[in-house]
Amino acid sequence: MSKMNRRDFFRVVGVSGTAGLVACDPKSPAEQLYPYVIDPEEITPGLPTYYATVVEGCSVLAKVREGRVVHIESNPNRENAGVSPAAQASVQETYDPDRAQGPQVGGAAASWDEALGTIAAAVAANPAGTRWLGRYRTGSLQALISGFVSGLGGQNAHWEPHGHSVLANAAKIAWGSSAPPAFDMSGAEVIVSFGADFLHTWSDSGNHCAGWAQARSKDNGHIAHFTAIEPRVSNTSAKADTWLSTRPGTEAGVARALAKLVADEKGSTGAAKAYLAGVDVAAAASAAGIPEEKLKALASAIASKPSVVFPGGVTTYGSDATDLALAVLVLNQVAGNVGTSVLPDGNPLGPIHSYTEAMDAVGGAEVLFIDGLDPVFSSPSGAAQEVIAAAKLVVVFGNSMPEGMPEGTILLPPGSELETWGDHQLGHSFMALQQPAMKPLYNTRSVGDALLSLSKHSQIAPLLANGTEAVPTDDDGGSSTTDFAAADFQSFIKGRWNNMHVASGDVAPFSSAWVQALRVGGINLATTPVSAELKALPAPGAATLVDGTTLLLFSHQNLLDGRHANKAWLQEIPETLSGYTWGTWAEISPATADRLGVSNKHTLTIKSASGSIEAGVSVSKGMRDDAVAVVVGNGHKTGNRYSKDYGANPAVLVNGLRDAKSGEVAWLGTSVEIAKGAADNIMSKLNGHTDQDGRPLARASYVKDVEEAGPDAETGSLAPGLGIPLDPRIPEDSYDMYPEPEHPTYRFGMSIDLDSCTGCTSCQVACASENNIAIAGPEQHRKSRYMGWIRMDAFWEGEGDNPDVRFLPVMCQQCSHAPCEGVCPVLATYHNLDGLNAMIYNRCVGTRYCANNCPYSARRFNYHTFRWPESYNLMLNPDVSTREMGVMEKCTFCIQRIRYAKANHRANGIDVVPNDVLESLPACVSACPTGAMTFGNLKDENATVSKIASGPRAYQMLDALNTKPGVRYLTKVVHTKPVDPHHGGGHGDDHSSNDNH
Amino acid sequence: MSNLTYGQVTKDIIRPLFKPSLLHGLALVTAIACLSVGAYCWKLQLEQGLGVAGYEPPVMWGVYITTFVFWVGIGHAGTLISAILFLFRARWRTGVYRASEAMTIFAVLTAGLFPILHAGRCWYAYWLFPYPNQRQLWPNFKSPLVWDVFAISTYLTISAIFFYIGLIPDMAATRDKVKGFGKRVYGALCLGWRGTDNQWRHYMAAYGFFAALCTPLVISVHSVVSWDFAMSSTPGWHSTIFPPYFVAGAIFSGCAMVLTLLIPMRSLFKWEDYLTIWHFERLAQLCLLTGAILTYAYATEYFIAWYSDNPYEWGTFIYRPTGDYAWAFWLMVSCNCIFPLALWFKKVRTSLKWLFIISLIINVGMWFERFNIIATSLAHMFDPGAWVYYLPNRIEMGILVGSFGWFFMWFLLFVKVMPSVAIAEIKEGVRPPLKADEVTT
Amino acid sequence: MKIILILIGLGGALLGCQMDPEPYTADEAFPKGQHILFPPAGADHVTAGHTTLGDPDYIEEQPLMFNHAIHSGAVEDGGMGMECTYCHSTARHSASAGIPSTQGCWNCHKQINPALSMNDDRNWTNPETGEVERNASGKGALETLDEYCGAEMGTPTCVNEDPIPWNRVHDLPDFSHFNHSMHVRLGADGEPRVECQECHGAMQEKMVAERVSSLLMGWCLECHQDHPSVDENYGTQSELRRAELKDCYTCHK
Amino acid sequence: MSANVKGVFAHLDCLLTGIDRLEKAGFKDMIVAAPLPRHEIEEAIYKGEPSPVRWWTLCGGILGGSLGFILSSLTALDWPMAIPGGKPLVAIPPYIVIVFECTVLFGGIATLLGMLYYCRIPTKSMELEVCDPRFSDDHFGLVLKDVDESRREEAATILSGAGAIEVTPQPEGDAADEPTEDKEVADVE
Repeated sequence: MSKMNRRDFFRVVGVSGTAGLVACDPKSPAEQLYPYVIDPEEITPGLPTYYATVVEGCSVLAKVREGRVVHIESNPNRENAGVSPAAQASVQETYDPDRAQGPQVGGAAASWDEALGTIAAAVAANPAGTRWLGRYRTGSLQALISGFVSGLGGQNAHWEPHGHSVLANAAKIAWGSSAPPAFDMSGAEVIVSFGADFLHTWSDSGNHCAGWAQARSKDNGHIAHFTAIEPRVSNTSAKADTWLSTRPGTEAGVARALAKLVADEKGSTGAAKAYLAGVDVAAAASAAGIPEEKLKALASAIASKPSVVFPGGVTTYGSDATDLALAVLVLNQVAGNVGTSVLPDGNPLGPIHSYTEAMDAVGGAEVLFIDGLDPVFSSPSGAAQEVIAAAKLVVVFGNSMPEGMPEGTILLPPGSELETWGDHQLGHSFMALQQPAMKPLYNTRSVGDALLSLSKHSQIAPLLANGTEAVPTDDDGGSSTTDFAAADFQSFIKGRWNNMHVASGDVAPFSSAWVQALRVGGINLATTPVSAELKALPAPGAATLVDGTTLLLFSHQNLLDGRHANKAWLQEIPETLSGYTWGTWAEISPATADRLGVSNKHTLTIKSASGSIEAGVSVSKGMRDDAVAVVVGNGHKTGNRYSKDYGANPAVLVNGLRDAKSGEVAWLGTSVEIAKGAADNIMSKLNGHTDQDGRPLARASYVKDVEEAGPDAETGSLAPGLGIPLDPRIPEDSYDMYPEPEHPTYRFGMSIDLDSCTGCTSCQVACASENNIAIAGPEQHRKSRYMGWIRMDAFWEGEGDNPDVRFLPVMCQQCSHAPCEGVCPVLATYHNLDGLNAMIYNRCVGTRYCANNCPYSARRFNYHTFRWPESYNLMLNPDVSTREMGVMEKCTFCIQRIRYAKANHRANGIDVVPNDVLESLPACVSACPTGAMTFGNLKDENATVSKIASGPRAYQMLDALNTKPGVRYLTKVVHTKPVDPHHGGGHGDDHSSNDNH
Repeated sequence: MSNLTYGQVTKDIIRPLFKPSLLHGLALVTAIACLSVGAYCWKLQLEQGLGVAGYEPPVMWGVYITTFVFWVGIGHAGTLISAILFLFRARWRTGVYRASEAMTIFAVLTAGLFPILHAGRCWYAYWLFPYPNQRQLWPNFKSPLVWDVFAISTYLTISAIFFYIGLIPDMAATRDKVKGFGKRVYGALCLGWRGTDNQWRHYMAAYGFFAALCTPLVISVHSVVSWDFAMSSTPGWHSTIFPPYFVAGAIFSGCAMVLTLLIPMRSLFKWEDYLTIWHFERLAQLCLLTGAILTYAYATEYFIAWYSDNPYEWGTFIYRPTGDYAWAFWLMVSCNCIFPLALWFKKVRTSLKWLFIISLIINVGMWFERFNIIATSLAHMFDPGAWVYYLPNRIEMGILVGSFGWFFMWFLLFVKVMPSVAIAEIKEGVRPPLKADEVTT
Repeated sequence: MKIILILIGLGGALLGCQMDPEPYTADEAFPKGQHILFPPAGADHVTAGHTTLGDPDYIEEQPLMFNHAIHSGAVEDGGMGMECTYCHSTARHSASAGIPSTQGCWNCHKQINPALSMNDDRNWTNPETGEVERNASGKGALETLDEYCGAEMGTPTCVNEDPIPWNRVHDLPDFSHFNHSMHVRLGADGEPRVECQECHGAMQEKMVAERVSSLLMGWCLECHQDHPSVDENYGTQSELRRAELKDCYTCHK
Repeated sequence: MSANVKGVFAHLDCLLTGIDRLEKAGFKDMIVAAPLPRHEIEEAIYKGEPSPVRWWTLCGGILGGSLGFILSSLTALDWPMAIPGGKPLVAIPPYIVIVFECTVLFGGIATLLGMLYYCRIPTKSMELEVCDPRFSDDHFGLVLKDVDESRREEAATILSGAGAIEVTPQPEGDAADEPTEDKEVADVE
């Protein structure tokens, strides 16, 4: 007993039910303290340091504690703040426990010299046989790759499975511009999309989100109307005010018809006129199954208002993908959007090739370099296999081996973006600089460094023409150079930036510009607009329509085309619409479900000419009866412990169909047979019931009321649901048995705008990263044990062509009269002076009464002691304790950040933290790409949050319970008059054409 | 009973003690086997966390709390019969009250395990008791769970004392009947009771006061337990009808359990003279009454839910009979409201076979009542985005079985070592020996 | 007959033990801590918050016999009167006080009578015993330093890569948060609000670090309830400040 | 020199007669042992004067109740910033439960102590002179304590006269067996 630890002793007597009185106090081996040998001057133990960099095409700040990146913050120097889930999960790319820790030759570990030697020998044998199959690259790396491959006389191809090759091709045909146009919807009043998932997975979604928030904000004087024309309601079209469900494959026709109608109203000339001549609107409408008058109404709206039309995406790109993109460009042209909301631009982005082009290019390779792609996984029925097998030597730049690589493949791990140098062109006008935020964990080299050292190899160096660019002597020693003699990729980049600097005619010394770029994360590029004259357009090809069930594919909200499947967070966070995690599911319409006799508990067998898969069922109101939609992203056969063997890969279903004009894979146009699967669905929906049964949780306001509302309007659908609805006959003070607790300094609160919330899950990932939230895994999810502190509800309020899906992020509402507090027997949770609903983990006994009593079901319980595998534990936030089994946990409004801010300001003699600091303090708020969330001190009426929270759209969830929550929601704005705004709304009189303006 | 004499009574009641019987032995062994199953499940749960049980958030309470309430309910009949009926001078109580009190003690003992079983970190369960500590932390006396701790521990203490002083004279009688070591043991246990006039006088006074103290306690304990639910905001729980509704239910299930225990005991120990049909019929009538109250309470709940026009409340009450848990709901209704109606017939009331069957049915029904209240409300709370369908898994079921093993183990041991019918009180019911009688005859 | 019964009982018990638990994934992807009911002494189990709490005058054998008295002791007592924050330099502006790097020691010690070679006479001799204070491996303080530094006398920078593995004496549980800067930053009177010695004891009179306070929650609370510096620095606000200081969130994370 | 006189009765009415006659004859300090509580006996001896145990119960209850309230309020005030669910520090309604439970608990325990105290149990050595297995079974015992030499004969005679089936010490010669005047005895009904 005397050797027994006091806690254990108490635990034992605790179990036996009698409080112990003895406390014996053993010595157990103490922790060790390891100081630095030589302390780095920029690191202060206990304080974070931030580095501006770019990860996953998102300009961010990397938060570093004691030399470890622990969190990805939004970059305040960019106007569109916010971080994509993928960018935040790059931390997990860095600490991936299974990533390659050094070069591998044929699966066996090797040194860089050996690996590069082998490659050099093979390349030298036949330089012209060098082929490069890589993902889309921009900036210095792109220059280096092309320099290297062309220098050897080889060929390089860049393919993105769900990329923008089709649009790029269309832009070239239409305008001869070298890059696809950018879309800016901030000024638009009418937004139309032909299947582009532009808020989530399509192109520059970060900017689109910001634009969406603007287009939907009343400050713009109007609230844009969004029409989605596609066969399936995607995460983006879930925000649509009108969903015109098209027969799969007929979208191009509809686009042309719309263009025709608009042209008829506004008139058209030249190529457009020629292109639209002989478009039969009625035929197109009937083929698509859309009432013609709806098209007409939409067309007149487009013609009469500033608008933007998005082309298609994976879901709608069939054998006539380019025709759809072309038609959309023409539509934008005739609507007069080109130059205002659709911006063709001259800044050369990196090259992008279609699948066919890429395969042709790399055919007959001697040495095939594969960069950042998983070609066999992503190509239809793994067709890329043959091309790769043909190569004599395959070299892969990747942190783990892709699928279906031949024997003897060489793996060169580039490490993560947080460890390496690089630069990326974001959109048209920003060149982001990627700087290492931490020392590489393993023996890895970035693609650039690897290429440079390869080019310096004795057998390669002679083959390469040197000095592709002349380098001006810059003022920091002229160390930088862009030719292959560059010491490393960093100086290579520096050289190019030096050139850009000189080219830009900036007189400031380059060093200061460089430092500035490092601080803010990059530089803005001068944009050179190109002429938006339509060239003569080819006649549209025929669409491939499918009788029976059409297969629709869509990229996973977070895993995209599958490249992020190895990041546990992105697998763990429920996909917003389906609520599924860790697997592949197929969406079918309720009617189809009834026909097949399946529900979400079952699986579906999907069979095509080329293969068959099993996927869990997700019954969705946003599906057509003649189609089944399968999510792409899972079903990896290789990869790490989080990506391997989850779900199925639907690419095996897609046959050889290609887009006639671009040669891109026609993801649409496969005919499949579906049947009830043998197994049960092992995934369980983590967003519960998708109909709020008329409960006023996610509320809506009618657009007219919002637009006409004064500051304190309470008309129509605008009901400030703040506090319990008062009854004039009852004295106001008699609603509460007890007075509201007083908050001397702060009453922290948050506002969440349900209209601009796109359900992108950024907040959830940020929360997981900041608060050390356990990765429970599929086993636990099967019992609905999702540990995330923010639950994203998705309620389908609408019917038919008005989906009206309401995304409702629910976290702890920090009530002033919190039901959870009173029932805790040990005061582990209580109301503190700052209005926070405090939760003290290590006081918790685990009676779970608080969770039962929380009307918002916002509390999470640790059913096990969840831990992190080795090297994942490095990403834990040292300011937040990890929870053990039997402890309740919940959102704390990031108390550690609040505490840190308070301490900092007190140290400088400021007793109350100013609003601008508080505004985006919590992780979720600072990560939100649409700025839907605001944080602050509700006691201060000048705080932004107070202003918003008292606005006409503000309401408290379940206000009738009088829990006095600190979180205020802003109603979603709907273009269909809600029947009873105070009870859900959105139902009722079906969408009529005059709602379009 | 008039044909009985004092001596006969003592002999009959002490007879079964220490006589090993096959049936009893088998029962005991089975009980211990069940207990070991539960113990093993609990070990797993302690090691790996509550996750081994089938909880599906937000269903944070499941089988454990269900069973806790079930056993607390069982624990009610005993004290009701021994205390309240004592005050009402209901004579039929004397035969049955000792056994039902024993049942109470062991039921509460079992119930007491479950809050510990159910706590996420039961090794800190002692934090719920107020004791001075260096952290300067105390329990939150505003929490119904702390009320529970006080109510249950008080109830256990008081009814244990009540039970014990009831036993004193009988243990004295046993002392004077047995030989050797047993004599010493019972001598110690009965605290040297002699049954002198002075002792009887204070004894009877104290006994009366205990009955008076226990009466409100019985009512309060299950009211407090019901407040665990009624005090929360959860739809389906947040209702003022809960205390009377729970108390009625408790007595209902308690009486059923008394029947379940006494009917076999009667035949096993040949106590036809002491546990007569007349006793059982009274118990059956009590079941009938409380069952009717319970049915009424169910109906009232629905009326209030409908009348309140509260979408969440009504949503839950619609969900119970129609949703995922319809099977549990209808099982509950048929077991608690329909089958017990058979007790209206004297034939059934006076047939031990039927009484036994119905008592079992009621026990099942009452367990499902609690399950129904807990699971359905939590699985169907305010926010549809968090709705789930929870079903208990093997670990929880194993522990449920274990709890029955635990209860029956104690009870079976008790009936073998203690007089399970109150000797002294039975004698009170017997015509005392009178010279006068003999003279006249 | 009894034996049969016992056998049945054992059978039942075994039957019970055959029940396998719900799937308990101890897998590599989603590891979970197992809770050891009766842990062997010093075993790391899931509730290991901390174990040496509640033990004042807790002392650890240190790898290097660093002498606090010499460095920070008063000059008249033969010390050098150095500020604590000279070496624990981040205490003023960070949560952690910081342990000086090997280089930090070396910056001074490379210059201390370089004439002497690396042997005992550079080590501090305890005047009372007349003995050189030695660590477990019988090395004197500076000998050990030289070892960990690995540099020649007079050379500016350390070359040895491994740090000095100090044993932690003041260690709070992982669920609590202590911010040095909030405590030692200067108050209205220009003095630190809380002197280092109030918690760490008269370290300037000690050889190796020794714990003089229990570091238990109750001990923290004593000051948070009635430490004079609160009144001194917050005046009218002091009541509010005290309340804030008693908020669990002040220390618990 | 004095000693006890003990009578064993098989019949309740005889016992009552015995008590009656002895009292008439001015004997004090008698102990009656019975296997069950009979009101007749208590009446005969104590003339319906109530037991003092009730005072213990009362005091215990009051003590417990006040302790309950003091405990719950003081502990709440001890940490004034923890406000669960917006309730004030000392909220009366919730504390009523605690007060009630403590009242019952302490009341009960006090009653137990009171009873043990007055019954002089637990004990090993109490009134061994009434120690007789029959008294817990089906006989009644009546013991006169410390009757002095002179009157012992008389007591014994009264006892056997009242119908004791066994008297120690035996009276010389058998006393005329007068019929017992029939005491009214409450029957079971």
